[in-house]
Amino acid sequence: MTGTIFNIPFLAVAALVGIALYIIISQRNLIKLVMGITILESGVNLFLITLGYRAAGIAPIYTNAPEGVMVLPVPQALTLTSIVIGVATTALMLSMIMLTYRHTGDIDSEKSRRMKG
Amino acid sequence: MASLAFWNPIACIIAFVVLVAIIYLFRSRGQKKYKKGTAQTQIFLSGEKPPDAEQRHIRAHNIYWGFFQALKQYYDPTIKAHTGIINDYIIWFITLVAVTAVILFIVWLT
Amino acid sequence: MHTLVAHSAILIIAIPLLAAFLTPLISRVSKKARDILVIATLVFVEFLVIILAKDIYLNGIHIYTLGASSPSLTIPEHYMVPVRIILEVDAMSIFMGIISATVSLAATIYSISFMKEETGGDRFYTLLLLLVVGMLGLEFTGDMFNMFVFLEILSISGAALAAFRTRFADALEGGFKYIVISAVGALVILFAIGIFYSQYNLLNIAALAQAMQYTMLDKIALALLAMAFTMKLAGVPMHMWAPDTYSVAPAGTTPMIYIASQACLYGLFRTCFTLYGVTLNTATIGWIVIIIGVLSMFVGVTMAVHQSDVKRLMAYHAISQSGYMLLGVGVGLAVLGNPEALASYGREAMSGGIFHIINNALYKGLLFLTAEALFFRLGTRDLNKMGGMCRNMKYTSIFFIIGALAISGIPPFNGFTSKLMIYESVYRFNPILSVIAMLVSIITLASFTKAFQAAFTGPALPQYKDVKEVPKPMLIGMGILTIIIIFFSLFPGLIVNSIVNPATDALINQATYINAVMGGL
Amino acid sequence: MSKIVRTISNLLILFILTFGLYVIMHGHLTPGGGFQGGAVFASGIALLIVAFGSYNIQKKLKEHHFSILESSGAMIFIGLAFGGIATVFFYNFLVGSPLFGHIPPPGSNPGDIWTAGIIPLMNIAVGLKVIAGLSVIVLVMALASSKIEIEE
Repeated sequence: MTGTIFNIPFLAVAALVGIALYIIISQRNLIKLVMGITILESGVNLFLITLGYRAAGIAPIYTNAPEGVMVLPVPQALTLTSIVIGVATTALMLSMIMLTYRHTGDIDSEKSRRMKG
Repeated sequence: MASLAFWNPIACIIAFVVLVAIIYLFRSRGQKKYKKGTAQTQIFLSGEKPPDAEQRHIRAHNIYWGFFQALKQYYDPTIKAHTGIINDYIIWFITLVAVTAVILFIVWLT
Repeated sequence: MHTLVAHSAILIIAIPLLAAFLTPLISRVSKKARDILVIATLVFVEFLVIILAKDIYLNGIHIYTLGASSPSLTIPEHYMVPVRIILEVDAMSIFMGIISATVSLAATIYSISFMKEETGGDRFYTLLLLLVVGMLGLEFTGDMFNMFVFLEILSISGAALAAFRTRFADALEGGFKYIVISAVGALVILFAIGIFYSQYNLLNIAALAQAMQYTMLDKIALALLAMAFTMKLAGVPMHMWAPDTYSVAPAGTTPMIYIASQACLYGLFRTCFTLYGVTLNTATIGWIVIIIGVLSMFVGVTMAVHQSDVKRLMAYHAISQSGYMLLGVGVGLAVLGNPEALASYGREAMSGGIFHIINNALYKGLLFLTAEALFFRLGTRDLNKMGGMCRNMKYTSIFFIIGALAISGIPPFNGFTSKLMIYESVYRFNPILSVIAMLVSIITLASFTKAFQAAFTGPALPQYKDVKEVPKPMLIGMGILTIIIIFFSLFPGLIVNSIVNPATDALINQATYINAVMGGL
Repeated sequence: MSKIVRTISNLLILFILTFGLYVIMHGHLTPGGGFQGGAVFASGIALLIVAFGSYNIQKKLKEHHFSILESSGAMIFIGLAFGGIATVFFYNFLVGSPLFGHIPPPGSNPGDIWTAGIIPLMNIAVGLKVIAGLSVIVLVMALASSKIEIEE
């Protein structure tokens, strides 16, 4: 894990997470909020995938595999699970926003709010 | 456990039952002129006609009015902080994560 | 019977999961068969939890390795570390499991008559059973990533249940808030898991705890994990989603979503005590937990007095009561590195906090159910519009009184016992905290007096003349919880010695947890 | 949509669905598996919805069909996991049997479809569930955005 080239993905992770958090805390539009959460999820997934990388590694599949180091398979399994969960979460959030829009006619997190205090 | 050594709910219940028995004893020695369904059970308000049930019931937001008035300086900012906007919830979360990480870092330095 | 015990840890999770996907198919045949199936599943889960609990109190930690050739084969041949998914059930896990299974059973029985008047019943029961799976899985798993997966199952099904009555705009809002904070919290937890994996190449909690170096990255992971779990259990100042979500969740699901938050409390304790244990500076994180606990108690209860929506009032009380648990266990955490103080008052404070979890789950569940009974009959949650209900709903008002007295810590109810343990031991740690806890208890009583006065007493209002008592299944659901509360009130010593103290010891003795998986390497 | 789009999607849909099924079936040998293949398959259904309109698709593909498919996928998965309960839950009880029971040599190999025990079967179960789940999400969202009330 030496060499600066391998740190570039971590910078991308930091950028993605930073952008996502900024979107989540600043955007009042609920669709944009969901986009922020999806970007956050991508950042975390990229983080997990990058952890498993080994220098010059190949995909961890034995079928017709060439010789060489393989990258770690466990982070890829974790990422896949996380993606699957992310699909379910995003679908649920978007359908809730659709119904909220039907009720309130607005997808602004302040204007569509009914409860406070 | 030390705290449970002197705490016995059975004793408490026995004391309660004894207390109820004593109260009942006092109550049974009272006058027995009370009759149901007569004017004795009607509401008496200096001869005025009592207001409707709707008006008589003390509503929830009137209870403890003075308490909230006295603690106005506490309540106003607290209720204002409960904005109900989802973005603000996440701001609180991120702030607390940052504060906790900084505290742990400072403790580690010293 | 022996085989059943050996496999009970996974069966507790797998059987509700199977039933969750069986219900949509069964409900095509008969709605009644579906209801019976759901109840039978939860009764069976309760039975399995009890026999597993018995086994754990006799024989120690229960290990179950998925996919191995034997359940106890945690570390495969030619490996140094556990690679498979392991369920590790110790006294603390099973303690939470008992709570989850019992309250879910009562809440589901309660939900049956509610669902007769709603559409989409098969989806409701699927989500409800998935919520049970999420809670029990989160409590039983011995693997960090699995914990994340079960947390997500719990969050998604909980949010969908909270937003189940889609005809109300506020229900959608409550569900949406819950899923957003859950999604962000779960991703943060996943990030922390990634940090662990980058350093130790491990995911198993026991193996991680053994390898823990407490580096700078581990500190960041601790902050992420602790705060994400605190947000999920609604600790102040990250509590604001809780009243929104709890107040809109339909019928019996409010107690279940609340118990799901308590499962996240378990996640916090597991992280602090088992994963990090004495390697970290426990005084610091202990004080952070104590401060959040005290804030939760105070802000929760003062906001509760101010509410006029009966379920929001109770939701704020739920936050306030979580503060007691955080306070009690936080004191134990703060003195974990100091064996003398731990033996003198820390252990008792933790026992008080843990005992409070089960007491609170029972009476808070009961109170949520009575609030939902009011909503079921009156069609409003607004206390300003209620009045004189004890004339129409006799049993419900009795249940409400019992719950309100228990939560306010009035002797001889069970809430008093656990609060007494907390007051007394925390007083020796720091008197001011104990005084605040007592003050909060008084304000709790005050706010329940307000709720009772507004909803149940007063003259009979003309618009509610025809209101009847709630149907029988609802009364049975509330009755189960009431009977357990009375039992706990009468025999607190028995409960503390048989299930609470083992749970406390399981949290304190990190080495036992590690050795059960790592084989004392 | 225009006639061009409809004609092209009529041609493409066969390949997309076949590729989806291929990815599901070979999940234990090549990149892919139940979720990925199911997602490819569901994207084919999404293409149909885009090309022919959700109203026309909804006449043929009813929501409760998907619901049954989804539940049975999940049931098969858990049933397979229960199949190994004689040893341990999730135990791979098919290893050594003629059905998917071959044991591949360690290291690089040309790939044998009859390996991996219950894993290919679980891929198929997950594939069924994902096909049904994602398709129904896309369909319901398309219907909702075209303002057609679905029957509950």
